Amino acid sequence: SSSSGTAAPTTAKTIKIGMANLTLCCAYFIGMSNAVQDEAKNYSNVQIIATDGGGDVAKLTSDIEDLISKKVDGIIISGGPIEAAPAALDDIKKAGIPVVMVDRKLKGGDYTSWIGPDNYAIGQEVGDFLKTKLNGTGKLAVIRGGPADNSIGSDRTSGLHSKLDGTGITIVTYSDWGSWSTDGGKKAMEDLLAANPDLSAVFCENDSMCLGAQSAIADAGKSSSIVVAAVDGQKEALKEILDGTNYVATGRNNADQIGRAGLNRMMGILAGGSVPHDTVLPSPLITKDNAVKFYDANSTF
Amino acid sequence: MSSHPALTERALSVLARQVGTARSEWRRRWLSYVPTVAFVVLATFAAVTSDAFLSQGNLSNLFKQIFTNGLISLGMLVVILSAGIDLSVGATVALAGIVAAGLLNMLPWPIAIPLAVAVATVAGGLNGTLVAWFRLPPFVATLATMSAIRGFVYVVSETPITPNESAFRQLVASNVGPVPTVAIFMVGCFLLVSFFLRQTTMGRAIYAIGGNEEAVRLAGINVRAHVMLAYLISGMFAGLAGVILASRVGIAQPSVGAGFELDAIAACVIGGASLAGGRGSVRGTFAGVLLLGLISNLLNLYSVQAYYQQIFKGALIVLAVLARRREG
Amino acid sequence: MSSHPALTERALSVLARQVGTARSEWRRRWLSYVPTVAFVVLATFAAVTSDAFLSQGNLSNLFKQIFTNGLISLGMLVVILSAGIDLSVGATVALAGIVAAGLLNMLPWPIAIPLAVAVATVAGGLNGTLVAWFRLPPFVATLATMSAIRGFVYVVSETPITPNESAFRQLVASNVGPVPTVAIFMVGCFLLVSFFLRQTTMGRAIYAIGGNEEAVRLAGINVRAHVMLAYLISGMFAGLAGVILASRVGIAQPSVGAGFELDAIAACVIGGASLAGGRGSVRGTFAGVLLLGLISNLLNLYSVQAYYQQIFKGALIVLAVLARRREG
Amino acid sequence: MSQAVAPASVPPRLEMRGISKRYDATIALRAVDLVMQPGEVHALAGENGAGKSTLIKVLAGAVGRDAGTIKIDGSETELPSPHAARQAGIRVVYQEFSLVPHLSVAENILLGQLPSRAAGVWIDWKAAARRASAALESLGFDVPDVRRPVASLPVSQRQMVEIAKAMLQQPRILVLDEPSAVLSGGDLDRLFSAVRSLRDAGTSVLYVSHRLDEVFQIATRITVLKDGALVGTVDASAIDQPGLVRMMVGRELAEIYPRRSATPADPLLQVRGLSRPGVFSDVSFDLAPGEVVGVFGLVGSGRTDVVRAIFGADRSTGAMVLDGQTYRPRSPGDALSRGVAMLSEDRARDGLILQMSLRDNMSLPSFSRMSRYGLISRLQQTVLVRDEMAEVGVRAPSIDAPVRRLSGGNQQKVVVGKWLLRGARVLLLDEPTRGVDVGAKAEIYRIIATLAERGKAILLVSSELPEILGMSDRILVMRGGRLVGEFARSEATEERLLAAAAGVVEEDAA
Ligand SMILES: Nc1ncnc2c1ncn2[C@@H]1O[C@H](COP(=O)(O)OP(=O)(O)OP(=O)(O)O)[C@@H](O)[C@H]1O
Ligand SMILES: Nc1ncnc2c1ncn2[C@@H]1O[C@H](COP(=O)(O)OP(=O)(O)OP(=O)(O)O)[C@@H](O)[C@H]1O
Ligand SMILES: [Mg+2]
Ligand SMILES: [Mg+2]
Repeated sequence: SSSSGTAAPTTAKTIKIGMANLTLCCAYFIGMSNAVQDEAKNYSNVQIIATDGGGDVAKLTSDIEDLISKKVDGIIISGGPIEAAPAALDDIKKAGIPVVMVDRKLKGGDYTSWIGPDNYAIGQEVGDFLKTKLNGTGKLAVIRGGPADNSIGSDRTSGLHSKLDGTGITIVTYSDWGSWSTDGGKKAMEDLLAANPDLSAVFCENDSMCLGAQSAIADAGKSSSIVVAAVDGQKEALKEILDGTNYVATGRNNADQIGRAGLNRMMGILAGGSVPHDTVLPSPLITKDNAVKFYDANSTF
Repeated sequence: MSSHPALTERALSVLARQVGTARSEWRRRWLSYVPTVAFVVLATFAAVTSDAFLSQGNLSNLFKQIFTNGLISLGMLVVILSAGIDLSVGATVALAGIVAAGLLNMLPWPIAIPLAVAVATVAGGLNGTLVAWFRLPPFVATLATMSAIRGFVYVVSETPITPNESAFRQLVASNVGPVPTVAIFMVGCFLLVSFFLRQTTMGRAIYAIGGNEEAVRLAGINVRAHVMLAYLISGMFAGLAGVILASRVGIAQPSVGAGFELDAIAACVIGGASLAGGRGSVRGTFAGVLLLGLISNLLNLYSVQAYYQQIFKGALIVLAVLARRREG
Repeated sequence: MSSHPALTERALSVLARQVGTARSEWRRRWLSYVPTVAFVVLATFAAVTSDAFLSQGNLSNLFKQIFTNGLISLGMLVVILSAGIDLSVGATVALAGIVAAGLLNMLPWPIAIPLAVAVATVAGGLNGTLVAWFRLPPFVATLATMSAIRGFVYVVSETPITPNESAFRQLVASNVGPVPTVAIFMVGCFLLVSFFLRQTTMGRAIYAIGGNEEAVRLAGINVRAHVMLAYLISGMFAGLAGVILASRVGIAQPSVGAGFELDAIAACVIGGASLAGGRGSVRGTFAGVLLLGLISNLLNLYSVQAYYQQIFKGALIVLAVLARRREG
Repeated sequence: MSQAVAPASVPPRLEMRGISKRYDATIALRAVDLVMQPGEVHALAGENGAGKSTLIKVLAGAVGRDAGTIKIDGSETELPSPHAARQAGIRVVYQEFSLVPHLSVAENILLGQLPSRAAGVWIDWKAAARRASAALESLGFDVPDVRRPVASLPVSQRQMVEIAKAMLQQPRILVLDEPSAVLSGGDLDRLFSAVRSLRDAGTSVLYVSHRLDEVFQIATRITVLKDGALVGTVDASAIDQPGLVRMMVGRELAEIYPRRSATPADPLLQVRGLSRPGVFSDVSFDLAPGEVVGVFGLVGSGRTDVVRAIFGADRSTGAMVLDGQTYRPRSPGDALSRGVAMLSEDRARDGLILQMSLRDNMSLPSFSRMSRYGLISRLQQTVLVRDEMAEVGVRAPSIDAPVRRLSGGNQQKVVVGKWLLRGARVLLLDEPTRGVDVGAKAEIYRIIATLAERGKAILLVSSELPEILGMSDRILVMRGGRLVGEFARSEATEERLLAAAAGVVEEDAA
C-alpha cells in the first residue's frame, strides 16, 4: 500500500497510534485530537486510538497503560491542563515506545519529542500590540482562565505583563476566574465593568472568555471605547477580528496545526528518522490586517 | 390526691428552674441571631464601603448572573420535593443551547426557542421514565443521563454554535426601565412555580409524594405520573436556562453547564429544602439563589483573590445556613 | 342501595378459577432477567472478542484504575449509611496529595504519608463538626468544605509538587505476583470496613443512625460521636486515596479530584445504598466500583469514540442497576 | 387486684412535681404531678391530646421540661437526655415506633447494648440472637426469626419488638404508651402477665391505654389528665369505668356503641377465592350495603393483607365482583374510582405525611371535591376540612399545623377524617380507632353506624374484641391466612371469637 505521507514506514502492517487526551472538554483539545485523526488519513495504514481522560490525570495514566497493553506503536499525548504525568511517561519508556507530546510539555519524565506553542511569547506579542493600540496609556483588565490550566494561562499573562508593566497602562486583574468559557468571561466582564467604568482594553487568557467579555461590553454600550484581545485563534474570534469589531487581536495558538505536526512527527520517528527534541511552533499575532489568511469558516476550532 | 411538699420549697425550685430556662432560652435566642446579624452586617458593610455594590450596574449584574442558577434551581426544587434529584440539568442546559443555536440558524426564534426547550423537556422525560417507571434511584438515573446527554450534545456538535439571529438575543439583553428583562422573567417563573406548588392538586401531590410516597399511592393518586411531571418540569427549566444563557453570551457551547447541578441543589438546600423530599419552598430557594449570587458578587467587588474566594465562599455558605436555620 | 342481583355462586367460582395476575407475574419475572442476561452477555462478549480484556495487563490495569474510586467510595459508604453525604472527598484527595508531596521532600515516607492522611482526616472532622454539632444539612456542609478545602489546597500550592522520593512510589507501583499491590491494599480496606460495619458496635450504630436517628438517640447512644466518626473515616479514606494517587501518577496536583465525589456516590448507590441512609453494603459498593471501572475499561478496549463512550456509559449504568435490582 | 404497695417509709419510686411543658402556642402540660410507688402499676388516662405522651417524654428525657422537679427513689434528678433516663433505669415503649427499620429484630431489641467481646467493640451475634429470642420468648411473643429486618414485620409484631426492647433488663420504671393498641387476645394476656411479673419484682409500671377495661385489669392507681392539667389520682378500686370516663371527659357517656338494625340486602362486594401465595389463601365472603362486617383474628392472621388486596394495594389472585361487575383493582386509584376506600392500620407508614398540614393530609384523596381544572379552591378546601375535623373531633392548633405536632390519637382521627371526607361505597377500615380516646371512639362508631344506615358497606378489622362485638352485624374470624369462622352478631361472644381465632374449636359456625 502506498502512502501519501512524507515519511511513512515501509511495512504494510497497520500502525496503531494512541492519542491520549487528558480531556476532550473544549473546542481546542477536540480540534487537536481531530487534527491528528484527520492527518492520519493521509497514511493508508495508520489507525488512531483516541482516549479521553475526562480531565483526570489518573485516568490519563491508566488510559496510557491501556494503550500500552493494546500494543500501540507510539503514543501522542495531548496533556491539556496538567503539568506533569511522570508515571505515565515512565510506563511508556519502560514499554519502549516513542511518545510525542503536543501542545503541553509535561514535566517529570522523558519524552521523545514535543511540539507546541510558546505561550509566554504569545502574551508578549499581544502586549506589544495593545501598548501601541492604547498609545501607552489607559486601564486594561485581565481575565484569567482558572486553576485547571494555570500554567499556560500564567505564561500568557506574564508575557503580557512583561511588555506593559512600567508603561502608562494600569492593569486590573479580575479576582475570580473566567473558567475558560464564554459565559464565565461574560460574567467576569460584567463585574469588571461595574467596578471599573473607565476601562479601555481587556485581555483574556483565551478567546472563549473574550467572546463573552465582548458581549458584556456590547450590552453595556461600550463597544466603541473598550478593545479586547486574547489568545488562541478560535474561529468565532477570527470572525470578529475580520469584521473589524472591537475584538482587535488574538495570538494564534493553532490546535489544528499542532495536531497535524504531532502526527507527522510521530510518523517520522516510527520511520526511524531523527527528529528535534522540542519544537516551538510559531504563533503569529492575528489582527484585522491578516485575519483573512487564517479564517476558515469550516474549521473545528 | 397526692401530698405536696412544703409550698416554699416548691415555689423556690420552680422559680430556680424558670430562671434557669429563661437564661438558657435567652442564650439560645441570642446565639441564634449571631449569624443573621453577621450576615446583615456584611451586606451593610458592602453597601457602605463599596460604592459599586449598590450601583445600578452591579445590582443589575447580580440579577443577570443569577438567573441561570435561578431557573435551574426552580426545576431542581420540584424534583427535590418529590424526593428525587436531577444531576443531568447541566448537560441539559448545554443540550438546549446547542439545539436552540442550531435551530435559530434555520427557523424564526418564536419557533426555534420553544422547540429547543421541548427537547430539554424530553430529556427530563427520560429521567422521569427511569425514575418513575423503572424505579431507578434518582441519583443513579440522572447521573447516567448526565453522562449520556453530555455525550449526545458533543455528537450533535463538538464545536460552539453561533446563532445568526439577533431578535431573541436583544430580548434577552434588554432592560425594562433599569431592570434586566431576564430578571423579570425569572421572578415571573418563581411566582408561577410557587403558585403551582401551593394551589394546584399536582403541586400538592408532588410535595406529598416526597413526604410519604406510600400514603399518596394509597390515597389513589397516580404517583408515577406526578414524579414524571417533576422531572419534566426540571428538564424544561434547565432548557429555558440553556437557551437564554446561549443567547445571552451569543454562542452555544457544548461544554457549558458542568457543575451547575451542584449549585442548583445547593440553592434549594440552603433555602431549606430537604434532600429526603417533601420539604422546601420557592421562597427559600429564591433566597438561596440570591445568597449564592451575593456571596460571589461581594467577593469579586472586594477583589478577594480567587483561591481565598473559595475559602470564603465555603465559610459564608455555612454562616448563611446557620443564620437561616436559627431564624426559622 | 344497589338493586342488582348477586351473581350466582357458580359464576363466581368460575371467575375465581381465572388466575388473574399470574400471567403478568410471569411476564414480570421474565423481564427481570433481561438486564442481568444482557450484562453477563456483554462481559462474556468482551472476554471472547477482545484478547486484551482478559490479558493480565488489562486486568491489572482495571484494578489500578479503580482503587482511587474504591477507597473513596468506601469512606463515602460509611457516611451515606449514617444518612449523610460527603461532597468534599475530591478536594480532600487533592489536599492529602499536596501535603504528602510537600512532606515527602522533607521527611521519610513512613512519617510523611501518615501525616498527610491525618490532615485529610482532620478535614473530615471539619465536616463531622458541621454536621454533628452545628446540625447543618450534610449536602450543604460538605459543599461548603469542598469549596473551602479546594481553595486552601491552592493557597498551599498553586502548582503541582513532585516528590523527590521513590520508595513509596515503588511500593505503590509494585506487584505481588501478578496482582498490583494497590489492589491488595484496596481489597484489604474493603474487608476491614466490612468487618467494622458488621462486627463492631460503632459500625452498627452508624447503620442504625441512618435508619432512625431518633430511635438511636432514645436508646442512649451518642449520635454525634458516631456521625463524627463516619466523616472522619470518609476523610481518612479520601486521604489514603490522595496520597496513593499522587504517588501513582508521580506528582501531586492541586486540581486533582474534581468530580470524584459523584463517582464515589454512584458506586455506593449502584451497589444498593440508599441516600436516605441505613441501607447499603460493602459488597454492593465493591460491585459498584468494579462495574464503573469495567464499563470504562470495556469502552476503551473497544476504542469507542469519546462522546459515544459517555452515552454508552450512561446506558450501561442504567442497565447494570436494573440488573442488580431485579436480582436482589 | 391484690398487690402490696411499698410501706410509706420508703420514698416513692417516682415523684414528678409541677411538670410544665409548652410547645410554641400549645400548653401540653400545666404543673402536673405524678407519684408512683415501687412495684405499682399506675395507669395514665385522659383524652387525646391531654398530655400523656408529653409527660412520658419528659420522664424519658426525650423532651425538656419548662418547669417542675423529678425525684427517683427520693433523690432529685435532672434527666437532661434519654441517655440519662436510661442510666436511671427508665425504659419506655413509645406510642410512635422507635425502631430502626432495616435492622434485624435482634439488633433493635438490643440497640445500644449489643453483647460484645474484646473491650466492647466486637459483637457476639450468636449471643445477641439468643438474648433477643429469650427476651421475646419470656414475654410469650412469637416472632419466629430474630434476624428478620423489622421493616418486614406487621405492626403488631413491631409492637412486640418494642416491648421486648424495653423489658430486656429489669427496669426500675417501665413506661408503656399505648402498647396494646394493636395487640389482641392472647398477646395482650401475655403482655399483662409479663407486666405483672415485673411489678412483682419491684418495677414501677406506668401504663397508658384508651381501652378502659384493660386499665382496670392491670392498674392499681389511675392518674387522669385533661387539657394538660391534672384532674386527679385515684385508686382503681375506688372508681368504676363510667366514673373514670366522667373524670376524663367531664361528662357521662351513655352507650358508646350505637344501636342499629341492618336490613338484609343483596351483596355489594363478593369476594371469592382471594389468595396471595404465602400470605393468605382462599378467602371468600360477601359484603352487603348497610352492613358492618367485623374481621377478627390474632396478630399476623392476615387480615391486613386481605384488606390491602381488596383495595388493590397488593397483587392477589381470585375473583371479586362489585356491584355486579368484575372488580380487579390494579392500584388503589382503581379501587377508589370504583368506590372502594381503605383506612390502613399503620398511620405513620401508610396514612400520613407527617410534615404536611392537616389540610393537605385530609384533602389528599379528595382533591376532586375541592378543585377545578386542577386548581384548588382554598375556601372550599377549608370548609370541607374544617367540617370533617369537627365531625371526628380533631383537636389541633390550626388547620395548617403539621400533623407531626398532633398527639397520637388526634393523628389517627385525621386519618379517619381523611377517608370519611373522601367517601366511598365500600369502606375497608383496618384498626380505625387505634389510640383514639373513649369519647372520640363513640363519635367514630356513631359515624360508622350512620354510614351503614346510608347504605355503605363496611368491613371493620379490629383487634379490640368489644369493638368488634359492639359494632358488627356479622363477624369473620381469620387464622393463619384463612377465614376460619363466621358468626352472626347474636351468636358471637368473646370466648367463641377467641377460640376460633386461636384454633381451639373447629369451624362450627356457618
Ligand atoms: N412536637 C410537638 N409540637 C407541638 N405540639 C405538640 C408536639 N407534641 C405534642 N404536641 C401537643 O401537645 C399536646 C399534648 O400531646 P400528647 O401527645 O402529650 O397527648 P396524649 O395525651 O399523648 O394524646 P393521645 O392520647 O392522642 O396520644 C397536644 O395538644 C399536642 O398537639
Ligand atoms: N408467624 C409469623 N411470623 C412472621 N411474620 C408473620 C407471621 N404471621 C404473619 N406474618 C406476617 O404478617 C403479615 C400478615 O399479617 P397481617 O398484618 O396481614 O395480619 P393481621 O391479622 O392484620 O395482623 P396484625 O394485627 O398483626 O396486623 C404477613 O405479611 C406476614 O409477613
Ligand atoms: Mg399520646
Ligand atoms: Mg392488621
